[in-house]
Amino acid sequence: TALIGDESDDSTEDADVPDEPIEAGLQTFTEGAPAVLGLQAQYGAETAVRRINDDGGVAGREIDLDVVNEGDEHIQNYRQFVDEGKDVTFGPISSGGHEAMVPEIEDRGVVNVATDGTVTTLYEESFPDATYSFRFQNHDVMEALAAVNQAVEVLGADSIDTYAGINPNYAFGQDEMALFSSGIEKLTGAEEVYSGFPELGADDMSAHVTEVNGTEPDVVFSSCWGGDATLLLEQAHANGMFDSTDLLVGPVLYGSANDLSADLVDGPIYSGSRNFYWDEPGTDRWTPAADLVSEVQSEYDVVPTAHFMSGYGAVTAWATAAEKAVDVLGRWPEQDEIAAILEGHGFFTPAGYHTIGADHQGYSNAHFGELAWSDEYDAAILENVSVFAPKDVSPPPGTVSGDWIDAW
Amino acid sequence: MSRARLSAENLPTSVRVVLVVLGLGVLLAVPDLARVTPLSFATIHKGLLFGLAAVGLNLLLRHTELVSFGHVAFFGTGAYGAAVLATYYEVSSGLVLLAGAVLAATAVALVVGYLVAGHLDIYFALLTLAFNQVLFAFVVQSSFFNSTDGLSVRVGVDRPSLLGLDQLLVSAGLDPVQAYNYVLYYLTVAILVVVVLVTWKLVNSPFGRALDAIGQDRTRARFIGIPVERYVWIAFTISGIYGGIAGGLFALLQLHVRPEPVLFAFVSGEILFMAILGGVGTLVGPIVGGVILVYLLDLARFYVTYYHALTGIVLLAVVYFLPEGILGSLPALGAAIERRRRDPGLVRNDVETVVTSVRRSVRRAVTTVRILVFGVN
Amino acid sequence: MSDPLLEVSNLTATVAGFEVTHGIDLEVGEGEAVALVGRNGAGKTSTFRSIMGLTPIAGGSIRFDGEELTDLRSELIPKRGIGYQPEGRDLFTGMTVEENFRLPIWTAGDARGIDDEDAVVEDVFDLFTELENRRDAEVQNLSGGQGKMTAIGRALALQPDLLILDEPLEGLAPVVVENLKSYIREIIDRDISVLVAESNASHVPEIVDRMYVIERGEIVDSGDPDDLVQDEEIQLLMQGGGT
Amino acid sequence: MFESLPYHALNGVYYGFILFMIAAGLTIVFGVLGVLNLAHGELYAFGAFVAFSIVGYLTGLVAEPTGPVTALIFGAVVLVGSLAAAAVLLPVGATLEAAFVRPIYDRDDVYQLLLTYALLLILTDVMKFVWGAKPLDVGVYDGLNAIPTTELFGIDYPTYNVVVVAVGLVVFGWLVWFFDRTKTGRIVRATAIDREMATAIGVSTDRIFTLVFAMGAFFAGFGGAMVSIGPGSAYLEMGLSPLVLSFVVIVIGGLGSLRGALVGALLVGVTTQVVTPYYSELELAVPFVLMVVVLLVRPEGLYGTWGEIE
Amino acid sequence: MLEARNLRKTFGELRATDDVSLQFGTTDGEMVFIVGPNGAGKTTLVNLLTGLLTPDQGSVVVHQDDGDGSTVEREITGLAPEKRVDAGLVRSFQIVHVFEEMTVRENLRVAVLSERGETLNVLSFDDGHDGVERTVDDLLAQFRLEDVADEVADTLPHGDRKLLDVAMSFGLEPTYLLLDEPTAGVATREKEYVIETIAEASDADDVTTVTIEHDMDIVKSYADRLVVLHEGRVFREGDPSLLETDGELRRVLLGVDE
Ligand SMILES: Nc1ncnc2c1ncn2[C@@H]1O[C@H](COP(=O)(O)OP(=O)(O)OP(=O)(O)O)[C@@H](O)[C@H]1O
Ligand SMILES: Nc1ncnc2c1ncn2[C@@H]1O[C@H](COP(=O)(O)OP(=O)(O)OP(=O)(O)O)[C@@H](O)[C@H]1O
Ligand SMILES: [Mg+2]
Ligand SMILES: [Mg+2]
Repeated sequence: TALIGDESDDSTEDADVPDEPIEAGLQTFTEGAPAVLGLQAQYGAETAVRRINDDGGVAGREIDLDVVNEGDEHIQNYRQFVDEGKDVTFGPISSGGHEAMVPEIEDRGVVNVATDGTVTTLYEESFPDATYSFRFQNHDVMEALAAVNQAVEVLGADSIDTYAGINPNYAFGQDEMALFSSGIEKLTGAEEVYSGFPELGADDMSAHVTEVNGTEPDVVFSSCWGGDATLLLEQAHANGMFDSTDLLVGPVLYGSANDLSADLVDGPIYSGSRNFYWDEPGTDRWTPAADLVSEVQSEYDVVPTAHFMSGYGAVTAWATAAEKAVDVLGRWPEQDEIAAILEGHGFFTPAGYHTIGADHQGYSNAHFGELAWSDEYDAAILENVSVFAPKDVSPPPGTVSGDWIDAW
Repeated sequence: MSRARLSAENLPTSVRVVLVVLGLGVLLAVPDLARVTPLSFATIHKGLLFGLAAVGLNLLLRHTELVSFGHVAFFGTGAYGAAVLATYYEVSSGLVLLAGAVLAATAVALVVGYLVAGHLDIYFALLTLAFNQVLFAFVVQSSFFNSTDGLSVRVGVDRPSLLGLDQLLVSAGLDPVQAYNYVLYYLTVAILVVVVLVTWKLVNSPFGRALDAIGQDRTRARFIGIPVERYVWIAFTISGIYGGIAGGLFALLQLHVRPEPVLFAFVSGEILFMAILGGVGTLVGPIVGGVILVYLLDLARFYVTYYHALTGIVLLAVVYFLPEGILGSLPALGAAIERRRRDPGLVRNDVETVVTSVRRSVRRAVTTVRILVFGVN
Repeated sequence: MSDPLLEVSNLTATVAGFEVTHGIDLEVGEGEAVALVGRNGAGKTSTFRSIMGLTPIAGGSIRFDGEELTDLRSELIPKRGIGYQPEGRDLFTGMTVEENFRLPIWTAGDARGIDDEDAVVEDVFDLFTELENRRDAEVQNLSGGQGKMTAIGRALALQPDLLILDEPLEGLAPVVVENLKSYIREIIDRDISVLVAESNASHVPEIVDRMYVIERGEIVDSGDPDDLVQDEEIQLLMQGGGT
Repeated sequence: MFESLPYHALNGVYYGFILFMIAAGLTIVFGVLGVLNLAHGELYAFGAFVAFSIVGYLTGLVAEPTGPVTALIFGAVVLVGSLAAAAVLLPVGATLEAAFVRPIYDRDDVYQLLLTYALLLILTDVMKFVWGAKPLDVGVYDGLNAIPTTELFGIDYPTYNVVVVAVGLVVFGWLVWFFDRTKTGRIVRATAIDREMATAIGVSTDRIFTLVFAMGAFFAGFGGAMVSIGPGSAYLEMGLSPLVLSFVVIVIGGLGSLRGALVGALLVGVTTQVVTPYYSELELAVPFVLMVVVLLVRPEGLYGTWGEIE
Repeated sequence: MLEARNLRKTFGELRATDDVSLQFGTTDGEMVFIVGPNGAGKTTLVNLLTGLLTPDQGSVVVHQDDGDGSTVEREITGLAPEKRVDAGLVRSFQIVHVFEEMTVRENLRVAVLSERGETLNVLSFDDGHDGVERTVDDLLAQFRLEDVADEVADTLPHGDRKLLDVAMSFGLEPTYLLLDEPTAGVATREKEYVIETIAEASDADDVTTVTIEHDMDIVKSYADRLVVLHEGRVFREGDPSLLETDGELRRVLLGVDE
């Protein structure tokens, strides 16, 4: 309610709810290279908590949020949160970390809403019957397929004959590239001419850029993020990659919006912004977004990115579900009761309407647009933003992504 | 490289017996201690496992005087050994998983050990590091090992069984998660005790002495007829086996194995530091070092913003004030405290010593910078 | 005799917490050659290292050329004019024989007033002709005796006023021993003083004017070497049967 | 498929020189002080962060390059800024040596490892405190590439890379000259070999060690500055992988050999860059495989002189 | 019998060992002394014989009793040092090599344990072998090291370290013992003691000893046979009396012109 800037509804006022604040824990990357994403998630979660508390809390209970660096210790962090008596936990960013955590979450039974942690097969195959573990972020197929659609939209299916990829060399990057490949081949019949995987956090990608230059693909796909995204753009420009290709599509390039510069975004570069782009619908028409942007600007001096919404949305998903549960039960719910409500739960954020599917992952609109520069915000912006509905870019819950794409 | 002589062994037997009993008592009481204090049971458990690996590493470090920067390779191999059995072969017996872990680690240690045994000093250190990283790179790239996402150590969603003991506790009314963790913990303690005893026997045997000889002067060792490479190989393998046991248990504790926490070379460094922190010249020091360093690395972030620095400062303090590591310095520390109890005036001297040494190091630094910047002496 | 060049009084040195010399008194006059003779472990090396500031001094004083050395930073001691050949070889490996000779000139040459570096180096090679064709060999590849010569040569290159030699004859072939003996006699004539340690008394009378006998960290006797070496009690001591 | 090979090789040379600059500092500190400085990577990161502040400030004073002349001025300013950033590391290194490292030279080297690891952790947080937790970018890469070198050489290649190679060559030349030709350099080497005997011929070892550590810090910082004015940015954990790669480089080359460090760096750089585009999955493993192979064939590295005997 | 056949070793331009053929142990318990100027190639020869260096050319051969009275040749040129120890070939070092952090007793113990093939034993304690301890005690007594038996080797004075090095070699019960300047730096009395001990052992156990020595007095009184090396070659071989009679030898070795 307060979270989207609506007027509040006070039906939980006389429910039987304890006084003490809700103890919540968030693990995210608070420092180093991945902090580009992690801090946004932290800002998002903090903003949501601030707004909830200003509005009187969840059924009258304020939220106390502890933030900890996720590092490589995801299970350990979750355990510690549970040992400390947290009522709910959020995070992490890392997909592998999230995958490792799920069974632990199921064992411990304290609800965790992952901010990010996208692994395609996670809820599709590995844990189709999860109870306590959720993910606010969309099904990760979304962003790769949004990139496919965007490429087709920009160049037209007929003019895409070849494509290439430069993706970070770990599970996420490999999955994204595989999804993009099957999608683009399905839609355009294009042929892959090069696919390179620089190390995550690489200090040089020129080898891959050089290869791209040599093969002159029509489209280049890159799921590089954070410092990798910046590095890719810098070296792409320096080595004249945009003379050799017509289009670069990258689902998470915009995650580095605040770390790019005017000359880096120059060129046929399109980026996704997952389920949230702050200026879509435009801040001039949609006040919740306008309020949010100005709040984030004054509080953190950045423009919010999709990962901001990951943090914001994860907290909101849980808080609105808890509030709904109090509504229904007339008392503070148990973990399994909140979990039950979160399944199929729908709620609003300034990004619009979201649902958590029966498969425990989020479904919402995907955004994609052309990278541009804004002196006003001193950050990258997206222009000509396309919005893809969940049903166009994600398989319905219960369907395995590969099968779904094959059926296109 | 000169290693200090075994200071802990200068303790009178009675004191040592008391310490051993005390240590065992604390170990056995950890689950209860963790319940009544804010100490984290899981973290201590993890610390003990890394400590166990560090005991193995210390076998090389203390006796053959070889610094390994790649010890986590065996820890990781052990962990992955268990995970592969669980994921692909649906093995649900904890003991079989552990056996698989040991087997896998032994195989890798045999190969790596054979190739590194002839090398010395930093060459040895970096070769072990290199093998470690090659292994890491291999696992990260391999879809069989599910690359960076890692493998689960469960069959479906079920935890491995621990000889049915966990079930016994569950039927006695304990929560299954807790039951599993308790049984696993006491299994760890039992294994730890056995490993420590075995190590003790090993290092006090003629073979242990031969390893010392190799560590102190390889050339001489060769010329009194010790087949140096072969013995280093054997010691290396034994130390790898310890790592494998620890890794296997870690897999059972964590129930999910990912490459970074169990195979990345920096973790090797951490295992090395655990051994040094606890006391290279002692048998169980590495275990103490393991618990403390793991605790700092995992949990300091929950309490302070500058948690790296906190860990760093603790380590600095050990370097300067406990020159033989935590356990290694206990005898000296004990004697010093005893002296101070008799003569409290000494404490003031201590304070003065610390103050002057700090002042001196500041002065040194300032002078140095002054010389550097202004070129005056 | 005027003031001695080196005056060690009541010197007590500690190594690793143990007192290894107890109240050593010894003097070396200008242009005098003095030996410190004693069994293995008697404390010869420790005394020398104390003089060079390498072994901590627990008590006593060391005066050189009228100046107290005990408070001096150890790197200043060679600059005052003491050249030291340690017991082990302690050469600068990875560098050539010639570089080993030049190094002390670079570090202390100014303080010693050396202006013709090359001449000094050639002087040293003239003494140890065996080294001439190993001039550019890296010192770790030298034979035992060649290494010893290089170590002595390095001490000489400093053009010291006092040359401290710790068992210089060990491992040298007889012909080199003879050369070195005559060289020592020669430099004494040039008013350079020499202090040598020997665990073997046999060569001592030929080299030095005076000798001290050291036993268990204490000076037990001193005097004319010819007399002392004949002295039965001293012989007994040297052979380990004494006190 | 292989038509880009020359470019990859060229990239490898550039990457090799980056590695060399980082490894050079590590190898001289290790060679002389006998301390394997695990905090070396943090000093490198420190250089990158300082470069962000100093170069960022300096380039704020000159106009963005528009023509060849302004580009050259811009380039000169950036280089001077990087040098200044590295120079900040001199007192930092000297202070670390004098305050922390000096008291433990006589200790077992494992304690030196522990100490430098502690310094690594502390330095990380110092940087977090001063510059924040997030990556920073100097943002002069584009401007540097505006310098018209590519026209001179007639190939389409980022100017920055050419600058790095040139600077790397200068650094290498200077180091070789310093250690092989100058008296001070040879005194430093002598001190490295036998600290006690160096004292006994009049060397102030304290001063030499401080100098060398400061030098090591300088080159680490310079490496960091060079990287961050390039496409890289400054972030907290940036020092870790260069640290490990520096180890690899100096071991492949052979300890204590600067030539070895250069050859090792170029070998690692070129191999990595040539292999990566074709076999991405080997990128991480290449340097280590290379090292294993080299050491199994030549246990002392390519130019190593370390013997076990005597 | 231990035999060097046409051994050659070059270091760059330098021929440190140049076509050296020698036999040691032609008689039982023979004491051979190798003398020569510094840098003549003495240590290099011993290194070649014991496997610290491999020759560029030539071979090292031991003649072993095969039980029924006849001898068999066994070439050991490429054999690892520790295997040569098994074959009875033991050495000491010109620059002392002992186990620095062990006590004198422990040093000797390791040597004796190794000699008895016990070093792979993990079931007993290292000091749990009576026979070994007795041998160690004997060695301590023999080399007059009892007083420092429990001192750590690296705190020993130089001379005692030298003695320890030699004592360890004896602990290995060698057939051929190669000693590189065992008496250098040892004080007068101990010097004689060391050489006396070597002589006794060589007599009693028929150990063939090959000793590098610069002290001609010792050589004269103990040598059964003399080998003079000069510039890498065998310059003279024969009776120690050569030292008195051979003018050219005296010039090269002692620097006396007659
Ligand atoms: N690191 C050490 N720790 C303890 N004691 C030591 C140490 N170094 C030397 N000592 C002792 O100091 C005493 C004197 O030794 P020093 O080396 O001065 O004798 P020395 O007369 O030079 O003998 P040598 O003729 O064998 O060279 C010896 O008893 C020795 O045991
Ligand atoms: N590893 C090496 N590299 C190069 N030259 C070497 C090497 N080892 C020895 N030499 C040279 O070979 C020659 C013979 O050396 P060796 O050590 O055998 O002499 P030595 O007869 O034992 O002399 P000394 O009596 O001085 O010990 C010397 O000139 C020496 O410099
Ligand atoms: Mg001595
Ligand atoms: Mg020799």
